[in-house]
Amino acid sequence: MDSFCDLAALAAAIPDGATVAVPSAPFGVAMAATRELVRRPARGLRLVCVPTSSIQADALIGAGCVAAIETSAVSIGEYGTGPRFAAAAREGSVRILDATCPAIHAAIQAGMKGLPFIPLRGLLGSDLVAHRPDWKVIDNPFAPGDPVVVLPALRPDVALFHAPRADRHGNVFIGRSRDLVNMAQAARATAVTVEEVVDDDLLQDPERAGAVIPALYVERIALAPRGAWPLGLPGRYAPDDAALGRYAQAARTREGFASWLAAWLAAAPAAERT
Amino acid sequence: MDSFCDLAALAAAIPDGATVAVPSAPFGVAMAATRELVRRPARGLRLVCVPTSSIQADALIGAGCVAAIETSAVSIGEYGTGPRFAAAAREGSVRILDATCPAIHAAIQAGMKGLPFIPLRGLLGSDLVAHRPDWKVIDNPFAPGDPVVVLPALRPDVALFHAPRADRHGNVFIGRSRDLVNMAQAARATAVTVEEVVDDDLLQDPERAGAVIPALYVERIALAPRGAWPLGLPGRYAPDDAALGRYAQAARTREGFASWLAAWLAAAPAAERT
Amino acid sequence: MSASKTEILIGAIARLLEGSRSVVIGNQSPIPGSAALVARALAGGALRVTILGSRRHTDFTNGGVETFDRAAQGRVDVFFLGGGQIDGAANINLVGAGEYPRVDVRWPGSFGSAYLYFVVPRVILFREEHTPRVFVRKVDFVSAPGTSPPGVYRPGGPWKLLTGLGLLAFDQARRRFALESVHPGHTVEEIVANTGFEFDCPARVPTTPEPDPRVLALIRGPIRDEIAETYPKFAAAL
Amino acid sequence: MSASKTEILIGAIARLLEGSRSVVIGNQSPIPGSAALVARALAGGALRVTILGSRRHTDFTNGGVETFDRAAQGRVDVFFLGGGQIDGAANINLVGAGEYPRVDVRWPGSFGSAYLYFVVPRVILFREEHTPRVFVRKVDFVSAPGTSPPGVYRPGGPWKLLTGLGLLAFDQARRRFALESVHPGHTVEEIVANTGFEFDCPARVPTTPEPDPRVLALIRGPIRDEIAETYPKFAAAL
Repeated sequence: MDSFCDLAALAAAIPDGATVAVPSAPFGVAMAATRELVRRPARGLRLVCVPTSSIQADALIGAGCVAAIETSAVSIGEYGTGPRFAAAAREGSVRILDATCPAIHAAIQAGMKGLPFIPLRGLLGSDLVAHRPDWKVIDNPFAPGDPVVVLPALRPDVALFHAPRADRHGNVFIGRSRDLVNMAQAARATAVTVEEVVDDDLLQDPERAGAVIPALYVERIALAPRGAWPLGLPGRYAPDDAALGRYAQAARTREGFASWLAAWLAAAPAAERT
Repeated sequence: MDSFCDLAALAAAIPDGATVAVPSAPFGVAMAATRELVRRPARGLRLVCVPTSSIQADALIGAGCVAAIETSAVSIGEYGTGPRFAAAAREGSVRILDATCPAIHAAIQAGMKGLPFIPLRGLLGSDLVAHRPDWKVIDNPFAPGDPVVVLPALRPDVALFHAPRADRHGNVFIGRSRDLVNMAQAARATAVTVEEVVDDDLLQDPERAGAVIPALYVERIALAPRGAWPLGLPGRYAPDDAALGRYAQAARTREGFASWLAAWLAAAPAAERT
Repeated sequence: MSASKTEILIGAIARLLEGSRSVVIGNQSPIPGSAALVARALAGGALRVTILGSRRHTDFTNGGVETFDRAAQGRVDVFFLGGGQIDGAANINLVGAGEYPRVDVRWPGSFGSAYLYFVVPRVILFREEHTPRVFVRKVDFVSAPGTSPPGVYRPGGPWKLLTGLGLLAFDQARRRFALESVHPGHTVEEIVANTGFEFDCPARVPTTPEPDPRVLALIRGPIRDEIAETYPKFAAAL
Repeated sequence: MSASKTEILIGAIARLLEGSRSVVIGNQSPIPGSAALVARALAGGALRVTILGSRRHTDFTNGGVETFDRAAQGRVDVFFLGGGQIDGAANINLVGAGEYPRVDVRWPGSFGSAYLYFVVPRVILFREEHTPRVFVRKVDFVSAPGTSPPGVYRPGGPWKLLTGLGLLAFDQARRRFALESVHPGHTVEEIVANTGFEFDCPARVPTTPEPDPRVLALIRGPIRDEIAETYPKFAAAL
């Protein structure tokens, strides 16, 4: 299948300025592919974190790849706020669209379903709404006097994530990480890195087919063993807390981040380290 | 677990007058449980077919169990319109809320997500809208002059379906039949019949857990081998076309249906026939 | 051996599918299903064919709702719809004949028509029975309208109408069908006589071409075997 | 051995969870997580505990979105929220201190707070650090408001506020906290001095009870082992 390529080609298929949807830390973050975006370097990306991000968004911001970010949080787990994200907020160097998790999920699902917009409970009275001119408050058409926030549908240019495996037809197994299904359907194109490529057809196994994204949605696949490192992949490997801690410490300063970045770009692929 | 019971008890947990969501023919119809509803006999049910039904809705209508039905179709596959459904339409004896498949899916997903309503493209100019006072047309809040149909969320009292297996904790494996996940979450309670009950914990297998409805959503489970007969269960058994043909033929008349019904109620459970 | 009536229909649909990237075939649709498999073979696999009800040719993994979501995303180029009644403005009725709701004849229901007719760019109306009771002046119930007023979001709609007698094209702007070809053995007069609505008719109407030998060989060979998985009785009769 | 500070907090939360049917514990929440496991043990398993980040205690199978869908369905009774700032009207700020968007100190973000604070019936605010910089007169940014005007759909909201110094209850109608108990070793005066907003204070404020021996035995035995799966460092320090 011609969707298979190497990591550099996968990153090259994500153009500068693209709106890129990425998943939360526990659900399969394509860190190896992110390194190739930084290496290029990509510029002007508009990240949509579904619904939060960790070192991925923080490192992309630090490396100057990001023009705008829509997210419900950027947090390096127990090490707190992403340092480069925090710096960008203070400096006003990146446009930050603060959101709340279910709003990003709902907007992605609206994109997936071709809905023009989607209503969501809650939110009213939050300053998030005041700072999101793209969100509106309307009267519930079924109950006048009942205000409801409506969100425009999100259709990112690219969904980028890491998954346990693909088959040679380009079908991708995602396990419990169902948000990835929504992202792949909502996005106009999907780029996936995988731990392994298997020979059997994932759609033909009734036990597993329900947890597969069909090849139709997947434009690019690259092999990347341990491709979520230093984050984890459910059922495969845990996050590398020590490496995340070192990142959080280094990234507190611009210089510390630069050193970390140089070492990251110079390092051999994660697979060869393990 | 106390959610396990026999078929009669499972049917007894679906009260007269309840709004009951049932899946389409290919996705796991609880026919053995439906027979117990008829045997009781249940009265005044408000069926929500997600998004169509076959012999299940037709037999329930013929047996006088149904007060209202929301559906996109009632069809005995290649044998055409459900005969008792067609008769009820002619006689006006059951309230029919004609819908279209994606509208029922969207309304169920709105119920699942706690949305007060959900907008849907299409529909405008269809007589379906004219005959559904519960559907409204509003102006897209993001694009004045762009009319959009909005549907109220559906939260059925009960979701009733048949699945390949449950574990002893009450988790239910549903394979590719993801609509069942939406139904179980949208409904206030869920009653499931299964082909088998297994000892291992379905949530602990990362290969399969993504296709499992957690026990939280499942109030009742009854064992019913070949419980979808004469319909099929994906990956397990095909529909019994001959039996469906006999039904479609018999149900053309009230008398023919009565004979079919008597034989159905008298028959041994499907498992013993095979 | 010359082409059968069914083979002519399969060949005609396969030609319509040329150049499309993805087609979804609904339930109870052996002729469109066979045609899609032919078109895929001719395109060297470049046409993605999804046949509902087939295990081998279904790549849906997100439930029945995925059909509609996928269409809304613009990932389905072609879909087939039918109707108990179809009128000259391409309105289709899958609900019943007579006055709704207590219709004289009730059909199964609108299925996904009221949505897919709006969002799939090329909807092919396919109904073999070409009689005045099907092709009526005005449908008794509009399951899905053939056209929409300006301002209504509608990237899709009716494109062709294939029947047992001929092939017609729908002109959205003029809200009218035009006859494109008549199947072998039939005449324009027969079509006019069996159609309850007016349509445009060029001075000279070509005959629907028979499938060429390569297509016939496909239908009678690999496609018959492939479609048998979903439609065994149909395949046996091919 | 008497209870540690952490054990007193776990015991206090476990008491609050008595009678609830389901609680979801967010990320980075070892104390609420331990308390939920204690409460479940005391309830003979009748409390459903979901700990995000745990494999053993997570029954979510529909992605991260299921947390919010489940809460919207009324299937989550209790949730814990915190905040970089919390004010006397129970508004919480998880975004940053200073003028938004170019705040002086940026925190991770609002996560699900702007939704869960509305739909979960009993939200427990939990913040160990009890200082005037956390408990402010008015938050700099409202991630989620403590109360809503009449007419706003809001089945849920703030219920209790537990800190390292004491336990307060929130009165929705009066939009005000009231002190319920002071943890052993602390005083009402200390709480007043460290709180930037006014709150009600009864004439006599009880001391937060220490966990009884059975609860202490649970914490130091099976719960420590269970929570270690998700929070190994925390469990080792218990």
